[in-house]
Amino acid sequence: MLPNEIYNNLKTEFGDAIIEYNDAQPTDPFILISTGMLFDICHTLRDNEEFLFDYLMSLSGMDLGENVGVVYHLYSMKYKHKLVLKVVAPKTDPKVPSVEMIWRSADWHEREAYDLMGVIFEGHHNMIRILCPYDWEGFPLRKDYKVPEIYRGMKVS
Amino acid sequence: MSDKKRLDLEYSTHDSDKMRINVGPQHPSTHGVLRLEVEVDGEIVSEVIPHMGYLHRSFEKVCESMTYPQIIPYIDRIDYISAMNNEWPYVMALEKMMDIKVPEKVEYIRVIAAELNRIANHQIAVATFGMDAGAFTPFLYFFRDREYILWIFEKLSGARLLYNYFRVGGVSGDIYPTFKDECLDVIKKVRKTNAEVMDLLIYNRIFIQRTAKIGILPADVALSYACSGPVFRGSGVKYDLRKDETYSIYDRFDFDIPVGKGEVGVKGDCWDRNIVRMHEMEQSCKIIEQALAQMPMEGDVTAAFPKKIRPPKGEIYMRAEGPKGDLGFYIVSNGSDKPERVKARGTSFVNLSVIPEISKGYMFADLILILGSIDIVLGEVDR
Amino acid sequence: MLSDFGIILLYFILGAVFVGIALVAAAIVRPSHPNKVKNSTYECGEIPIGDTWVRFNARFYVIALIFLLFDVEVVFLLPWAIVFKGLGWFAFIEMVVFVVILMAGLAYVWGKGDLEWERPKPQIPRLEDLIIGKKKQ
Amino acid sequence: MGLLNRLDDPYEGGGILMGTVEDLLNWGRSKSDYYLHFGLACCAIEFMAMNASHFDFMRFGTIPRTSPRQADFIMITGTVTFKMADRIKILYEQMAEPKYVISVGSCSNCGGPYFEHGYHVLKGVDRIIPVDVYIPGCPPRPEAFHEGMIQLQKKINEQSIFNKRKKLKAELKKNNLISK
Repeated sequence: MLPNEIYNNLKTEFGDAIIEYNDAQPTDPFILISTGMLFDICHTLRDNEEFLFDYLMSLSGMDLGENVGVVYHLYSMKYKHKLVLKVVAPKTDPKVPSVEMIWRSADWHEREAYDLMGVIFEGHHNMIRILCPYDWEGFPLRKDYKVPEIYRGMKVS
Repeated sequence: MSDKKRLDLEYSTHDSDKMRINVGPQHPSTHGVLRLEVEVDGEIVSEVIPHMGYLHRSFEKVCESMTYPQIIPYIDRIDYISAMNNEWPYVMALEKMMDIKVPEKVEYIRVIAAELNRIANHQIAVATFGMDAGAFTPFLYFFRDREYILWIFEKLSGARLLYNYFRVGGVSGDIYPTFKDECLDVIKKVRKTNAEVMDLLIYNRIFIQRTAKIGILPADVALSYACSGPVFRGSGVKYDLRKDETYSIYDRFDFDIPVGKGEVGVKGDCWDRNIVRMHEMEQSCKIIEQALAQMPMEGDVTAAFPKKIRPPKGEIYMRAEGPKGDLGFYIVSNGSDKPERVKARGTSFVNLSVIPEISKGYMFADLILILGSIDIVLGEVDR
Repeated sequence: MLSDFGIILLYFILGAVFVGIALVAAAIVRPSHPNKVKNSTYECGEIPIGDTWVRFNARFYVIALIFLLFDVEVVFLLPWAIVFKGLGWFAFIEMVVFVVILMAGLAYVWGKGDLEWERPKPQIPRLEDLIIGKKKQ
Repeated sequence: MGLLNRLDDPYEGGGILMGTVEDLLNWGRSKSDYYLHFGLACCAIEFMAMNASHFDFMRFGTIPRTSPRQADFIMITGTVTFKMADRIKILYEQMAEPKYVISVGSCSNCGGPYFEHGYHVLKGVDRIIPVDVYIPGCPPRPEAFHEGMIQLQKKINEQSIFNKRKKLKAELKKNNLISK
């Protein structure tokens, strides 16, 4: 099932929660959705008979200048088709609903996105850092991140 | 909050007859620097909390200030046991973005190199798994055979472990004249050792009693945790990117996908994951033989090198079947020669997230075996 | 001349002297730079948190008691075994009675189930309790 | 009996060895020191390949020990990150004297490929623990491990027990009266 057909189905079902569909050529076609209905959209994507996206390949945080994005790469075992979802949240309050109860693989990916990019996933049962030490300040992968001078007495750079 | 504060908070709440053991960063059987915080009731594991990040080498931050070809050595260091298989999805992604058609001979060299690297990786996986169960001889047998493969790679690319051999549009060096019969010779040796280890370790009564029926991972839980590779196929699911999403020239070879069938224990236990790796080695040998037979000998491997590597503005997600599972790269390019973002989806990072679920209720010694059967590499977990 | 017990005392003293020399010489010669971190318990590289005084499971205590019981029995058997040839039938029957009484004790403990060691009870993960269920169409 | 009358014949010495107590001690310590069994990153795989039968690191009399209490030297094989740095410091402190450190690979020598942009990588393990031997390479070949081990043995052989002798030896070496 091609991404634009999925887009039309979702558009009919969720209306304006689906913001836009972009398939400029070299990029994989992706669907931009708003953060409000993210949980329900993902729930239908997983359980609806035409989609059956039961395999969340990867979830990555993005730094888009003044706001923060999260990209979901979905894959369906049965129909062998793929989908890319994007969600954008302002950097002032980077809150995105967590989908760890839909695909368990999102659990650690969301913690990593929080750890490196600073995206806070509401509803996540254990929202702490996963890669950096627990008392590391700042979110390293942001473009405006300044590397600290000293960390626990050791010179960093 | 700091490590200590977090633990004190938890420590005060848990009932006190359970002991909290720390299988810490420095431990012979954590396959690297992984810390498992294990809550043990007597000798039965009741809860496992993995702590990672001890080898977080800021790969994604490094990639943002390196040009595209400079990133390839860093990609070798993600999963440093199977470097050839790491480079392949990255290079394929860039070739797809800049739609470069790679000559036939390069495709065959890439398949052979990747399959040889898959054998080397499975040799280490089964060797360390045997060592976790206490068998030291297979470790020595497998490492002796791995040396033969490393010598081939050394002649091919100049390095033993981290090759930097794949390039965008080809490979860095052509094959040396005696490449073909050296590969065939290695395959003969690998098959002989595999047969030996089959009855020395795999069908050994003690090993079966130690590894069967522990660490049972049902197929639907593995699917929800997005596991892949031998961990997923051990639970009986026939999912392999070389067949489901055939990239490069894998459709020209006939090989089958070994799947865990619960031969000695339950389907999806540690023994199944291990036997899948052993059979996969045999399949890789078959692929290499067919690839060597069909390989065109003439053709310049550096024919399709682009003048300058500047992929158009856009993003792409490409994945390939590595020995541990599907390793994917999400590359966002802004038209310049440096990527805006490269995210590596590490298979070990995803496969490891299953540990807290599948190690509840087993003896403490079995936990070490369950960790060994998942076959993780910490460079890929922490990136 | 020294009585038999004198020889045993001599052995005892010689043993103590040899062990003493070895330990004291080592203590004098070896380098020793104790510091706080070196004296802390080795915890795979982590900082040990919490005290080690943990309430152990009761079954270890029961096993220790049973072991002590049969260890003492063996201590009684040893001297008897050396001289029982000279003592004739009476000593033999007495010792058999002694062993039978202890066997009864073992049977009681076995019956009561104190020797049962814990079996692993694997909890295989089920998907239902990990993620939310199917969406109603 | 004239045990010593063949003293001038170099090969007929009658099996008598002369030497100072230090030589005996250093010979014992350098030929059989145990290392702490723990690997960080890619160098750990070369470390395993070197431990296996082909390169056989045990020819130097080394045995992998899992606890720092029984280890004589520690091999830092791989990238030292900040989260791992405190742990390595604790492990080094918990080792018994006399202890040595071999830093393997350019990651632990100076930060290696992660020197410029690795925010989480410690730029060289010698910032937290004193290092005796550096082995260059990324990852170094197993033969380089052997070379590093030989350097460590050479260093142990020159050690002396009492400070007076240390000063004397250093002085002789300064105006190179004895070999380096």
